[in-house]
Amino acid sequence: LEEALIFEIGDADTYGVDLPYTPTDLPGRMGKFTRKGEIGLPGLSEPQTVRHYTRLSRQNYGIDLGFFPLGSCTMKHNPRLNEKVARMPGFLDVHPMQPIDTVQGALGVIDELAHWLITLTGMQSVAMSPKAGAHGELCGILCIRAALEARGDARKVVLVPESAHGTNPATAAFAGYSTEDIPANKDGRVDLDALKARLGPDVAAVMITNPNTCGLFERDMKAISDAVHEAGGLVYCDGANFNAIMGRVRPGDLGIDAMHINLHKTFSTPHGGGGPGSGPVVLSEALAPFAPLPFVEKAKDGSLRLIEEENMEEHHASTFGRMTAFNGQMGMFTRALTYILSHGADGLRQAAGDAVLNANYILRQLEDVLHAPFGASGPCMHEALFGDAGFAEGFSTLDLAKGLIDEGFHPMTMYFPLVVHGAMLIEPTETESKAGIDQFIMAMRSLAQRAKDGDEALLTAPHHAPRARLDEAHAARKPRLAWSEPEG
Amino acid sequence: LEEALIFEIGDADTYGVDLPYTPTDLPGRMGKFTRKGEIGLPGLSEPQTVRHYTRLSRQNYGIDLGFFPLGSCTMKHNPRLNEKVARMPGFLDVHPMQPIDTVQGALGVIDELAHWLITLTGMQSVAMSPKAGAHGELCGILCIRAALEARGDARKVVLVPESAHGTNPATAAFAGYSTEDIPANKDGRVDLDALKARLGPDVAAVMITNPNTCGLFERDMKAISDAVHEAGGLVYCDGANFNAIMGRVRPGDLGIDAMHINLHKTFSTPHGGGGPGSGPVVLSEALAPFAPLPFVEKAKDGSLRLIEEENMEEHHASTFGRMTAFNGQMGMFTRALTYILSHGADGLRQAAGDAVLNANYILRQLEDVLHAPFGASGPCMHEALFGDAGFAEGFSTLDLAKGLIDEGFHPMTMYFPLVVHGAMLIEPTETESKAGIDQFIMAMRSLAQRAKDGDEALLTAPHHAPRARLDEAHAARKPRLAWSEPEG
Amino acid sequence: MRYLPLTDTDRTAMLEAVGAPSIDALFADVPSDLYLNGPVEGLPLHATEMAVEKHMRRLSKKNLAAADAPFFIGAGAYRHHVPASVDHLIQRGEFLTAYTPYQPEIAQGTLQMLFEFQSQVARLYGCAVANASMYDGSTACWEAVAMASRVTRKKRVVLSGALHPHYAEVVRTMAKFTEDEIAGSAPSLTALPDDDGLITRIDDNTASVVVQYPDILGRIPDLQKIADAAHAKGAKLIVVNTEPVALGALEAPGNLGADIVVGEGQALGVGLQFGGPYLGLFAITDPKLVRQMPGRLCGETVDADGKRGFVLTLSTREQHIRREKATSNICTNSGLCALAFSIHMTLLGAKGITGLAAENHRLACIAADRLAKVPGVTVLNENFFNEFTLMLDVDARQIVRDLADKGVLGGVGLGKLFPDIDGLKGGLLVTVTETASLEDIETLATTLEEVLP
Amino acid sequence: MRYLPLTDTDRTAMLEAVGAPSIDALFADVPSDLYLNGPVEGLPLHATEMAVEKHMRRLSKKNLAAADAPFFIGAGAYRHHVPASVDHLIQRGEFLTAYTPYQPEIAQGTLQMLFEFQSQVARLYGCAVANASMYDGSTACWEAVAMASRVTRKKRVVLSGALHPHYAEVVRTMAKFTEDEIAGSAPSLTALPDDDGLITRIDDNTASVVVQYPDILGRIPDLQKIADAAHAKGAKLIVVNTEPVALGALEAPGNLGADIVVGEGQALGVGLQFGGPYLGLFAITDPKLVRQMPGRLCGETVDADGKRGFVLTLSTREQHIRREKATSNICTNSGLCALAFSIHMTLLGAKGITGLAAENHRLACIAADRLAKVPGVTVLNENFFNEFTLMLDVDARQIVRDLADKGVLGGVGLGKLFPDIDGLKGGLLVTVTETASLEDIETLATTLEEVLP
Repeated sequence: LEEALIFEIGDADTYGVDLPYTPTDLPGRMGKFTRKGEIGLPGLSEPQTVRHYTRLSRQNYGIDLGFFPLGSCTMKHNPRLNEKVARMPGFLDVHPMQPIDTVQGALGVIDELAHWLITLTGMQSVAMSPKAGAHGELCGILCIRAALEARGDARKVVLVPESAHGTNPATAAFAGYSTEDIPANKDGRVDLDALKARLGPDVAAVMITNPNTCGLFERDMKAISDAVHEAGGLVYCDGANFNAIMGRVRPGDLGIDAMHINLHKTFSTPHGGGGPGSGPVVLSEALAPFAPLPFVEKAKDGSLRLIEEENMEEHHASTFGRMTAFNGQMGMFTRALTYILSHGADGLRQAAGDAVLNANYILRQLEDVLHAPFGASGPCMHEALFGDAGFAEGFSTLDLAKGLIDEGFHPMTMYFPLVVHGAMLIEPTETESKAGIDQFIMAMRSLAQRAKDGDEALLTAPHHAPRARLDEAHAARKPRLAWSEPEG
Repeated sequence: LEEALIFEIGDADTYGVDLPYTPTDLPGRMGKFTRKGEIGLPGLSEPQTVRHYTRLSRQNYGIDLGFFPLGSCTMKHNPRLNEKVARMPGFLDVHPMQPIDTVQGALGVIDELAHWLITLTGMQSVAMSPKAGAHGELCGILCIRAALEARGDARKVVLVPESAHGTNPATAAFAGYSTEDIPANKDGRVDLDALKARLGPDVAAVMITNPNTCGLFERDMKAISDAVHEAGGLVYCDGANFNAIMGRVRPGDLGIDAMHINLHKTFSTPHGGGGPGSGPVVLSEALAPFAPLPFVEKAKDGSLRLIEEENMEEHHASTFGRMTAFNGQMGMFTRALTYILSHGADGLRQAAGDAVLNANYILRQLEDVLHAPFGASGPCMHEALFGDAGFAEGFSTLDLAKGLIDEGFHPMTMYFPLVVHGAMLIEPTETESKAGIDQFIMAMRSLAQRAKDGDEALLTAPHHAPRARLDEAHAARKPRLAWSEPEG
Repeated sequence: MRYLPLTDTDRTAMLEAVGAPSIDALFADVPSDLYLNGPVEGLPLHATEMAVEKHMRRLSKKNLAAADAPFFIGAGAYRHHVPASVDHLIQRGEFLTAYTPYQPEIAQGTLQMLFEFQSQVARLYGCAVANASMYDGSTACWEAVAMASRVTRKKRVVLSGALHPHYAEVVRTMAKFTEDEIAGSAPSLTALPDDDGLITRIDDNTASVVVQYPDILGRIPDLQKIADAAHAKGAKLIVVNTEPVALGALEAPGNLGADIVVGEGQALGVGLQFGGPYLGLFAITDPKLVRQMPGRLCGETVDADGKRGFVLTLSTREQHIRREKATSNICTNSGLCALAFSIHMTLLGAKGITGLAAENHRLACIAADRLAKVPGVTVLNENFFNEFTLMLDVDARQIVRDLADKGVLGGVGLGKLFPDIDGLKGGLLVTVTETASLEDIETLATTLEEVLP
Repeated sequence: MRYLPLTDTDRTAMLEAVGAPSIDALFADVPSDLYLNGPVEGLPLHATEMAVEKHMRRLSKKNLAAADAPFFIGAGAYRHHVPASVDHLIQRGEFLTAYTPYQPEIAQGTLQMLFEFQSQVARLYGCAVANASMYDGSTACWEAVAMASRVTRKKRVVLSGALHPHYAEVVRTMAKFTEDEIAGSAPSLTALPDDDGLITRIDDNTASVVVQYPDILGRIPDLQKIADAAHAKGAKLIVVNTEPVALGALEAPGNLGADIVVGEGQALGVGLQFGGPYLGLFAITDPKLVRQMPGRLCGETVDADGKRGFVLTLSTREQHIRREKATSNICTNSGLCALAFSIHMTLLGAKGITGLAAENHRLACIAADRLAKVPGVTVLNENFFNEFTLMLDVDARQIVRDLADKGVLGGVGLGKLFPDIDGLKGGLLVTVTETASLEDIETLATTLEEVLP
């Protein structure tokens, strides 16, 4: 299972691309700036390249191999039609600056997807360009800041629940806000009274995740929104968990002003080992005018235009600026639209329902062997949350998670949300079959028992993975971040 | 690593294809013949399907994973450009019976590939329709029989060297010939004198493999051809080993009358776990008129025509018939042509040279530890042949081969050719890098030593494969060839 | 060269180890007057990937892809929508670049798939055992004929006149060499197949009767009746199916008395590909005859640790063991096509194949009714699945060309299939699958109206 | 629904186990007046794969694909031939459908690839450390500005006028919120970049100087000179590269005094995709500043058995640990694009990237010479790599549209990039990569001659 590095197997003479031209006399149009030394990049022939990456891939786990119960990450099946569509030459081989008449289909994809996102969420408009969820959050918060500034309102505080994703406070801080925690009640939900008590003229916004990171729907969401609005603030919703409620309730009806949508979670664009993401942000009427450039607009003749600095008109003047060089994650838009059209309004609604049913099934089948802190709070949404209470001395959530690898599953999300000790956040999504979930439940029951019994073998799991536990402290102590020739 | 059968995980209610129409009332245009009972086919949703086959694939070894030194099978790299080209809609989505004006590009591929095959082999024409190597052999032998019959010559014997592929005698027998062995000399080559002595008015043809299955070039090939021709017979060459000599010598110059070409060996179309193959047969002037339908011909106006029963003209009247419903393995033609154009005449020649160099390198690096029966016969061609002489009592070629699996390699061809005891036939092809071959040599040296030393662990190898040795006798004793519900 | 990993440095080092001065020297056994000292003349040199791709794209654009026209061609090769996941999965390197699974320890992926494939084909066909696939339907058909002659030790083969003429031609070609006697006939232009006429041709010397189901004119023969007649004479009934989707709606041949069922599997998973590679299906109802079957067979067994596993089995029938005594000279199956078929079938399941068949039949009925309204057009068939024959007053081949000139791929003229039989010239075989839209059907009808004289 | 494995039978059984009467009942926490009792209105229902594919194909055909026209557009996104093996490999399910590698024991594929990627980028850029990629070049550029301000504890940012205006706009937008002070300018229409003008704008308060290399007009600035000036004032030099292929021919920025090198990696492996997803590259020359870098980093370590392995490291910089104190709010890289870039770079190697750069430059020189002969056209640049500016007497935006009407994608009018600067309207930025043939260049020249007034 070992695979050497390209720097160890490749060399400067080998290559996997034929070129029509061999540089003998790089001519002088580059002035004095031509490269002098060796570039130091190893090459491989095509057969070696295919083998290297094929072998490497086999050291990875992916949804294609099995269950990926990663709470808050919505690891669902990535339909292969999406991949096929994204590779149609009319989508793959189009430049972002082509004349607008030659890209009406691309703008059509953006326009059609925007229509779906707006309609599903019950919002006014959507900013399509953000590159990922956190970028979308930033976009939303910048819209909020721009809107507040436009009315001359210099509020400085953003309220964030304790259970929020780390990106929430990071984003607020970046946008120049200080953040304060909102406490939770015993239920695992925002404490409405505490929130109301904190609201005031200094509060720019609250950032809420709904369904929240404990896997629960914020029952008081509408009341929260109303209270925030009444206090002159705006409501940001982290849309990471939209998969649980799509087609079941519209965030716009809950009073939300901005919410990013992770196309790579809810709408099945592949995670790809860490990206690319795509984070369009739906916006309420209050925020719509402040959305960043570029965006797609329908002209009177029915053709689609891309509004940029070049052709902005008066009604675009409130835009807060530009977040990225080009038009957003087009390749993800084609995939997400394909997914959406495949499911339709009925299929999306059913997917949300199945995802929630799967999570509740897991919650109820495991709560007798694992501590479920909010098990009594009623049905969960798309994820089931457990804690490590009852594990034997010295046994942790990490051990159980690594044990799961040996059972053929990807570990769940660990130690998040922070409000639960040794949290295990399990999100099955609608992708899993009942038989697959039953297998997972069996594995979890066995592991929970081993953690309670103090089975030592668990402490060194995984035993059947390409690697044993990796020494992360060693990596950080004296970071080795690029290959260099071994010494001596 | 276990993966259940689709019959165990699927059911009649699950499916992975949405249909616009649910059959409620299958109408009467099918008369009384509509299906009555359950069809008994299990379905899976798309996510389950992707997982099932992805997991299954991981129990396979392929060239993409490592060295595949399977002598006589020419397991070389399958370029990904070939796969891309084969999927262009103009090739993938074209019906074999479309009007001829709408398939000029498809006929162009056949015509262009035919030109290359004819030119590389120095022959007169090529029959493109055979579906695989053995089918091509059959085509060649049927051409020979048709040619002999056309001259009223009822010869009944085909001579085949002892070292021939099993398909050779099977093919000759099918075509109504009896076969006789040609002896080999100590060199591992055909005994020219013995052959000459056997020639006579009853000999229809000789079938020779060149380079032969001992990995040696038949030095006397031209003399053999001349002798056969003089005796009124024809010469069939098994082209399985053409990879060794392409661009280095033309079979037509060696007096050969018919030779099939395995596009899936020499020209890199993927083996796909056992096919599809593709076996065009190049033909000499003597045999060209007898080639089977259909074939591509250039009309006077430069357009291409497909000659079939419908539009045969007088000069096509000698055809021996039709071997397959349609136009041959078009999908393989596009891949092979892509491969050929990529290499060009220089690249093919270099590929043959590299393949031969690699084989000789292996031969010389192993002949001190493994018995090389023809090591003294001079350079080998594209494959190195060894025997099991010197292994400890009870240790066989099979054991060494299975041990190779544990070293990360596919086993070599075993027990073929039959003329060498415990034969191991190793064909590296041009695909392997020197570093890869050096690793293989190290593994082979270690295994040879273990087989000589009688290392018991070898007898139960492989130990690191998805399965231990499988019980083939058990499978044959009471064959279980289809799934059925477990009893009880 | 991008596919050749050896560098010149490597070559020099290896030549030194081998003790040869040059690569050319390794070819010393080739007579020097025949050895080529440079690239073969008259052929181009190596090319970049971009250049080759451009060249091949230019060729591909000279073809009219079926997706770019209203499309109604069948006659043995069928256009169905293939789910994107099928093509994704068959391109997994471990499937694509694997060899025949002779080393079962590292080939369980291919082997288990083949076992599943065999099981799927057996159920679809209503048979006990299916093999691991053959070249295509036409060669499978010949192999069935040969097997029936082996089993019955008789030599006379009765072919239905409505057997695909290319299949019949393959059988005739092969029979010339095996000296089987082929009793063929021309198809009769009747609304139902002439089953009785076929039955009268069966005699005591008959080894097999070959019937296509549905037949080349789209009609559905009464298999049970033919089977009974054949069996009464000691003959085997061979049923040929070229459209597996039909068996989602029609009774399985194995349930109607067929002894051997063969067919073309291309319709599921494989695509049109201008005729190949396709996928021969081969199954039998009597498991006792398995040792007489041609082609590879995959069977279940256990490994040394007792785990279930699969291997190629009964290979003593095959040529690499039996040499000239083999049941067939076939030594390749159509593995990758079998994989595509099997994945598509798994995605469909019982519900999907039934629904797909229903949708095909529904659209074909709509098309037949609509086309029957075109002046000068009669629908021949009383029964059909997704393919039927129109009778025109003119040579349908010219009509097909005229339709193509107007961008419609309208079917196959029977004159193309049966060039020797003048009476069939007016027949136009029209195929309607789920890929045809109602607009496509309307376009065919109106364009047909335009081009008919 | 083909993507949903639960059958109604499953749902019933699971609801029973959960103790809920229906799926709707699980949503009891949603206020009932807001809960939707059926599919969202005004949206279509689920569709077959075939129908969706047809719909999307129809949309795709409304675009003019670059392959179908002589193509000369660049300006921050470059069309290069991507080897087929790149796309094959990134579609391996284990890469495509993996999550961020937080479980390194089962993510060594992604992690080793990222380590290799980081190493490749560092070498291409002449830097010590590169991160595991960012969203795209423009956001990487802003992150570099923010990092320089963090490191220098200064707030003034000097932007070269010839920085891609979209990049400059992103920086300006972000700086509004961070209160960095942006000192921009308009580009000067000179044959060489106005390096001296830039240098005069650097003062002691300057945190960073941002220079594009080659610049938006295709010219090549003298980095070393600017670096020396910046360093003399305690400022960091940020070099932006939008065309990594250029670095196969040009000296690496890290070797010319750059402190931070950022860029767009799209040109290798990724394709045009109408603007995204792309791939931000980020590297630094001083490894001591690594803890101030944004984005994910992959580092080497060992596992419990002592085997080499890779992990994400130094994540204490990141938001999921540091929350509001993180170096950036970024929590996604562009993993799959990084993989594509890395595979393409591996296929190229030193020889390939050099040769590819040489071929681009050769064709660009030919094009510049040919276009200079078109009446009314002057070539602005004294130096360039594969992109240069033509000066016309009319608004180049209209010329671009006229060219497109004649099927030629001829470049980008500077008026589109710099709408506020009238003096730049006549500029036409033309990009020539290896995908342009000599015929394409000739077509551009003759069509340009036709459409020029």
